[in-house]
Amino acid sequence: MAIVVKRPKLKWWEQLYLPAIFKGLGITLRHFIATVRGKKKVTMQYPEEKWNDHLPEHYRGAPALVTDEQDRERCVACQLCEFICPPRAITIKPEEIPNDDKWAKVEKRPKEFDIDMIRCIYCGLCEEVCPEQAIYLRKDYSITGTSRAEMVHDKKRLYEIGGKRVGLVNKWNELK
Amino acid sequence: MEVPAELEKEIDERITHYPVSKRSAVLPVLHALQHHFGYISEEAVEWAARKLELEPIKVLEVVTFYPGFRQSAPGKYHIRVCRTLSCAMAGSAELMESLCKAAKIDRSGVTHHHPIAVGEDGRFSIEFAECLASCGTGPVCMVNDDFHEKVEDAETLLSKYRD
Amino acid sequence: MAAIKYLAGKEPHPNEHRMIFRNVDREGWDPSIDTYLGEGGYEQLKKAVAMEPQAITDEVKKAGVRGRGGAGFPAGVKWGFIPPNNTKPVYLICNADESEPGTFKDRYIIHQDPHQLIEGMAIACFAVGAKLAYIYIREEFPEGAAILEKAIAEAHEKGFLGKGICGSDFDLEIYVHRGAGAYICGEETGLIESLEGKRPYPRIKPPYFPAAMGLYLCPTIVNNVETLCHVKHILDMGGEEYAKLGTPNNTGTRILCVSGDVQKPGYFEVQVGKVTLGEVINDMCGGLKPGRKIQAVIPGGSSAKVLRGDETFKIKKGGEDVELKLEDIPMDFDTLAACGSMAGSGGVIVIDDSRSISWVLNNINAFYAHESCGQCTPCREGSLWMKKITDRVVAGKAAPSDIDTLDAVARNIDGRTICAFGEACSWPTESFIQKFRDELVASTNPDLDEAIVNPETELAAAHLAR
Amino acid sequence: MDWTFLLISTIKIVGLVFLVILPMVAYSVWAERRVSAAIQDRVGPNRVGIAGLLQPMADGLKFILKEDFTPSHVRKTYYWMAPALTMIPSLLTCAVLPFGSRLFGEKMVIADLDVGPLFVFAIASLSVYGIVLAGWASNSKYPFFGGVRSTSQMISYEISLGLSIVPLLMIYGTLNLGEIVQNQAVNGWALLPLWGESLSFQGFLLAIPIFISFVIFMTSIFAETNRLPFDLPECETELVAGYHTEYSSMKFALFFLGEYAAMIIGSGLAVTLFFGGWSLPFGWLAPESTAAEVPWWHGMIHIGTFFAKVVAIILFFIWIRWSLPRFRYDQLMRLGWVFFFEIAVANVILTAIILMVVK
Amino acid sequence: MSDEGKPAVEMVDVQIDGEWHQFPKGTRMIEACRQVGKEVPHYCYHPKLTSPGNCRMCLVEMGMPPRPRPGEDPPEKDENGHLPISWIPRPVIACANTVAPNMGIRTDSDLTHACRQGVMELLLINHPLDCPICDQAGECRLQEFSVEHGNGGSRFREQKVKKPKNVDIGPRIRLDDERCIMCSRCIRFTDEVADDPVLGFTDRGSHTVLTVHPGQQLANNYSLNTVDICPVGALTSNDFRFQMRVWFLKEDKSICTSCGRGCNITIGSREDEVYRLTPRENNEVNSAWMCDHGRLNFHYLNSEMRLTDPLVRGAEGHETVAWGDAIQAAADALGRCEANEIALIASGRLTNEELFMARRLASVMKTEFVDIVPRSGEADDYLLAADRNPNTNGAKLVLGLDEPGQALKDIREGMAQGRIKALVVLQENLIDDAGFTAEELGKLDFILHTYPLANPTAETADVVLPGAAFSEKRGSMINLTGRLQRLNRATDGPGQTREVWEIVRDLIQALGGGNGIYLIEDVFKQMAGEIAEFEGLTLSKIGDLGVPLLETDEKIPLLERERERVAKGIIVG
Repeated sequence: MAIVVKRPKLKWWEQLYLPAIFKGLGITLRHFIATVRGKKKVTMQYPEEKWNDHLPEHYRGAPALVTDEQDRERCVACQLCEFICPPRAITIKPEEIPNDDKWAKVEKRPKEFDIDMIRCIYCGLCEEVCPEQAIYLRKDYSITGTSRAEMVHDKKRLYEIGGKRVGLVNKWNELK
Repeated sequence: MEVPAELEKEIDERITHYPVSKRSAVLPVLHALQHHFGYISEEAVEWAARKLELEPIKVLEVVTFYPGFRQSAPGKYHIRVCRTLSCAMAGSAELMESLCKAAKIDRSGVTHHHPIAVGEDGRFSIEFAECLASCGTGPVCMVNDDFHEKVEDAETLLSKYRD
Repeated sequence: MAAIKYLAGKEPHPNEHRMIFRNVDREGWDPSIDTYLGEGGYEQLKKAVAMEPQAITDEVKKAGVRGRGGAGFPAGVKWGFIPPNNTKPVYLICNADESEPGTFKDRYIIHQDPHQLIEGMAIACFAVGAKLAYIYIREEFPEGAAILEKAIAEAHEKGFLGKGICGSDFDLEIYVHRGAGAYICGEETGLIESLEGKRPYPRIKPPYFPAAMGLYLCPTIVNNVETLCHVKHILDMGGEEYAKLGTPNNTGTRILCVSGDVQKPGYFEVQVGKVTLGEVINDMCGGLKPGRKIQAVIPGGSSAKVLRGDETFKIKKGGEDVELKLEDIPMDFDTLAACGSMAGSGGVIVIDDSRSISWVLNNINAFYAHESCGQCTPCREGSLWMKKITDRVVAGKAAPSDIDTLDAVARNIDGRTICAFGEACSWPTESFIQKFRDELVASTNPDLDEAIVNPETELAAAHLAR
Repeated sequence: MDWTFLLISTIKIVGLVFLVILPMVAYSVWAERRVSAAIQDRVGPNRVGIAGLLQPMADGLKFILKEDFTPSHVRKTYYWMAPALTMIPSLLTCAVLPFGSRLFGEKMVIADLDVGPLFVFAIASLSVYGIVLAGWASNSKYPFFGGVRSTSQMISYEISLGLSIVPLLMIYGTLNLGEIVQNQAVNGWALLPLWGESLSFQGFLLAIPIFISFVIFMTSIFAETNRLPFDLPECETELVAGYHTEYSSMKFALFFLGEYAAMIIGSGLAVTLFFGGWSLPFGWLAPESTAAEVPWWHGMIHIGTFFAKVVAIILFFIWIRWSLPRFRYDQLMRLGWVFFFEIAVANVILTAIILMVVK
Repeated sequence: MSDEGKPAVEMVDVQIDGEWHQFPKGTRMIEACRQVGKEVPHYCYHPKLTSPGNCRMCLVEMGMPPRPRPGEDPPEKDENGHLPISWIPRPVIACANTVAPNMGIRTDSDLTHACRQGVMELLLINHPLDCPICDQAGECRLQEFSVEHGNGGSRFREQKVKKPKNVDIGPRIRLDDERCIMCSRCIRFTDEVADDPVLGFTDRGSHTVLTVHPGQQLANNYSLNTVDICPVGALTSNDFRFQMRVWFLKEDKSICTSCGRGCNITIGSREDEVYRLTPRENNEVNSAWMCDHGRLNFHYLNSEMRLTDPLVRGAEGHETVAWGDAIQAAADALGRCEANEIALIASGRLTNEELFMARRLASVMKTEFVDIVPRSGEADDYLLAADRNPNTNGAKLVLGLDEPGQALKDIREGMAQGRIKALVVLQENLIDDAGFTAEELGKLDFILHTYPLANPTAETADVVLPGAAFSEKRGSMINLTGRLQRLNRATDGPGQTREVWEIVRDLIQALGGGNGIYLIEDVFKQMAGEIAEFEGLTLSKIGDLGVPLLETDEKIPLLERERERVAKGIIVG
């Protein structure tokens, strides 16, 4: 819905904009002086200083797959993250868990799970949409590589980054 | 599974009660088979299906629906204890307990799919049944086809079947 | 009629009016045809085959006898539903699948007076034009089935069944069909499906009204054992005379089966509406156990809505407002309906104040969860859900909010199922909650309201811990 | 042939352009980045050399080493020509700027023309060709827009720019920038009339039109050099990078240099016209006339003074850039044509009146 | 369907959500509501099957005109001639009840919504809610109606009923009983349509379980239809299982080309890969079903054996060349042949348009040797036809063949005698499908072969061109009943694959000059000009369901039986 914003009626001196300009210049000057005098310091000297210890709880770094505490894949290849991913960075190829597998009960798992980190925009929608809590944005933020192929994280790499995530997963419940 | 000629004759006679549709004879045929074999085995289902010219699944559908049909062998004497309200008020749970104790039957493995508990010696088996329609004389139970009202003492009851 | 002697200790109560049960517990009586013939048996059949079938139906209509199976639908009207231009064969089925908890009258008729039933059936068959009739008897009556088969054979022998009955051109075969322990077979379309050899899934109505599309999609009349027995007596007395028994619109006699917490449970044949609930309990059954009070009464089989012992009922009777106490309720169809319950199948279950209401409700719910056929969604899922909730109530693991859930589930079933089983299983819950909410809530734990009690989570956690 | 003149001129050109202006360009980029960072509470380039002082070298190296890429769809000749056409006029204009009084008897100006300001405007406006050409030759839409915008912007502000300094010329009565500076050195700066002849009623009165001139002049210089808030030819949010969208490596660097050079020259002109050029305030160390001898250390001080003032103005440029938002295009045109043009004309008349009436 | 010639059907007035409409007597309430745009949610109801009314999802509020008591005045009609409606307090199912005069239906009342919400809650309590795993997710009615009618939360605190999962009930089908909502659609399908009653319910109540009889399998040729009609994920196709989520699939309407029936299908594809074929309802062709044979006959589309580039035989075997060069090579070789030295073997798998271009080519090449390869198999009594070519009728009509396969003998004879020196084979593998031998073909001077896959015939060919398969082309075909139906392109062929009409057009162009054909529409236009049967038609006029074109006496057994059931009122149809 469109909202009509009423423009304020300006006084004649305001219409010259000069007071506003000087005010603005004053603000920037104050910041300049403060910074030059070393009063403010926000920037971190990156490779020497790192944020790692200061990363906020819900920092959105590289998305990765997690296993539960028994090293079982949480992901069931539902492909919802693939669907929701705005830059289409995720590609999943599902497969059936063979009947003789220890975890055959769940029936489905990802055969291939690729996240193209060149495409990834770290939006976190995959984490939000995941019904099995299998994909999380970890705190890794310096994802580098020397080729495009290297920047595509495959399932193995994703589990390496992801590690474990403890918590009950109902789908493994044998009684269910 | 061998169906004796006599039994088959009886079954054939039963089937004639349903001149319109042979399929109607499913219950009588199954009753006859259960009466003879003690329970309805998979072969019995198939035999009945062949007899009535039905798909076996149609017979299985019926067998599994009715609690009156058993798919596993019961004891020589199968006891059914009524557990519905009037009998329960008259003490059918206690009766079941004492019967189990007297007949040495362990009911701990009973589930919805396996309601029947068979005693170690195979002489007695027991299950809870829904209303046996003698609510005024509870607790009641049936041993095979015999009906017993106001059952007070489990041992007295069982003694009749101990030979 | 000469005075009938009954077995010692089984004499009828003076308030009784024995008609159907005339020969039950009678001294020197056995179920053989000779005994029966000795008391004027099959006379009415002989009379009937000489009449116009329509005339018999009219008599039954005049008598106003209402179905004794539970719904209380006038039997004559039911017979009249057979399409007038019908060309298909007509079937009659005697519903002897007496499975309503609290009801046990059929057992005595079948065991002790089978020929009364057979005669009634034969008359009814003649009236509706059926040449084939089945007695659908429940599996739990093996002895009854044998007695009936024997009786049928005897009647055959004497020419009361088979070809050209009593010299007329009326042919009739009656067969006994044993069920296999399913309550749902008491529902007429479920019974028909069962008789057709299928799973007894009740049919949808419309289009499968039995009187038009019943057994093998032919017109079929399904009547209760007791109802069919009445036919004989109606013919004997004449419809108008019969209608004088009982109260208007609630004619005849009916058999009340009383069980539960009374001194002398049993069966009593009384004129409909002539006896009050109080008389039945206190008088005929010898009252409650010492020191007990009536907590609740289920007046018409377990599916009838429960009545609270200390309840009063405001109903309209003959255009006047009357207030009735529980003990003052006459045992007829209309008054019980007005009191929010039903006469049902006549099974009166008395519950005294020593009983836990949640336990009673759980027992009933367990019955219905076990007996639900599983065809249609509300009853299939709801009946078991209700049972599981009451399981927890009994175990003290329920929260007060679970009582509301229970009520909501019952209301989700009520009126939304294919057959009347939906009401049968939801009414007890609804009425118990309506009338005994405080008692039910008392056995819950308010602390559990906030906690999500999900056994799956618990079980899963336990599984993981392994 | 006067070989001495040639030699001295060459030394002056090389010295000024290659040893002063170009490094200044490079360091104004560095200053831009550092100052903007400071204003925005950041650090800015601080890695290359102490305090990032070698950053311009690194940038330059990068520009030189990058692949000199020419897109296939451009008009090649003009595409190649455009950066040079932007760069050259900017550097040419510094020929008439007096960047000092005298050093070893030599006037510290490359070409002591008597039409200094006219020369500056004439040459400076040529740089628009570079931009227009770049926009057109790139053969793609954003550069094209940038080019077109640049043209109209130049034309609009050239007029007010020219008119804005007319009052000064009227007051000083000369078009020789050296003399204008000499005048200011002795008689008070245009914007600081606190000594010499300007300490008169007329002098104070004239400060009014001069201040108006200064505002118009500075604003127009912003517009002419495509600096924010008038950087519409290359405004990133609308046109990606405007006329130099398709440029990379050294060709891009030439645009960059040209732009900053233009800014430095503009600052130099502003200093010369309004802040007394190389002179110190209150007539300190001021020579008596343009012809007077100046000791060599006076000359050095004057050169230093000039560049100090230029640096101050450049900092002001930068300060403005990181304080004000960009104008909308119609606002820009309105400001140029409806306000500055009229005000500048009125200012000329006002000056004339003051000069005539208050004697 | 046209109702002409049938006796006028009695129409009844029905009020649906406050508005009066007219429907033919006997219309089911659910269908009446659907016709006026009031979709009534349902699970068990399927127009092609009987209605057991067991899901209770389609409960609506119904009303009839009040029945006056004896002595009471009959109710008065309003100005539009409608009686007032007295609403029945008990909801009724809309699927099995038919409309009656002056009936009222409320699909949007509080009671209706309460019923739907209640049924949804009850259906979900024992449902495993494993949508992330379940293949049905995305086209699951339970999901859809849960969003529309569910209450968003669960009050269920008990343990769910445990049932068998991942049950192998047939070679192509997997069953998950926990997901089953007992709608019995599959049972009814196998009983009523497929005549293979192997499915059934065992146990009862909440524990009811869908199963096949031990030792039996759901293996008939129509078994996968049960997967289509299963409203939830209880039955899933082994073939499609876990291959792709349905929401990624692009759906294109087309027809099945595995036999002459021409069943209408929907092709589900993603990124040029076909994942499944599903039947599309057409009551003149395939009702709502298709056979497993046709349904699964698409995997070759994604095969590694696909030809991707034009190949010309060079010194060291086949070499990849550009399209223009391949066409030119073929044109050069064919141009050297005299009249009747070339034989053209087209295919019954070609569209009419492609056949038409083949006909053009034959006349440009001046050859009388034109035929297709007949292909037959065993017909079943349902949909699968004996003629396994999808467009035999088209070939007969367009190429003017009387008896397909007749000329093949002449061609072989001509080849043996050396009269025929060159062969143009369009989309047929002669060695495997027509009994030609490699030696026979090797004797020829030149063979031009188009085919989607590498095959033995291609080994012998001089120019091998990748021709598009059925999902990769547009065009029309005529099925056995003479119905003209349309194929639509769902995927792009791999590599440089082209449609055969394009290839032939280029070839004709290289042989004899321009022909003014740029689009498939142009081909159809010219065909409509030359062949009388197509007159007045265009590709778009064919529509999604096709148009009857030829008179044949072919009957479709499954449809015949279905019409019988419709006439009896057993099913809606």
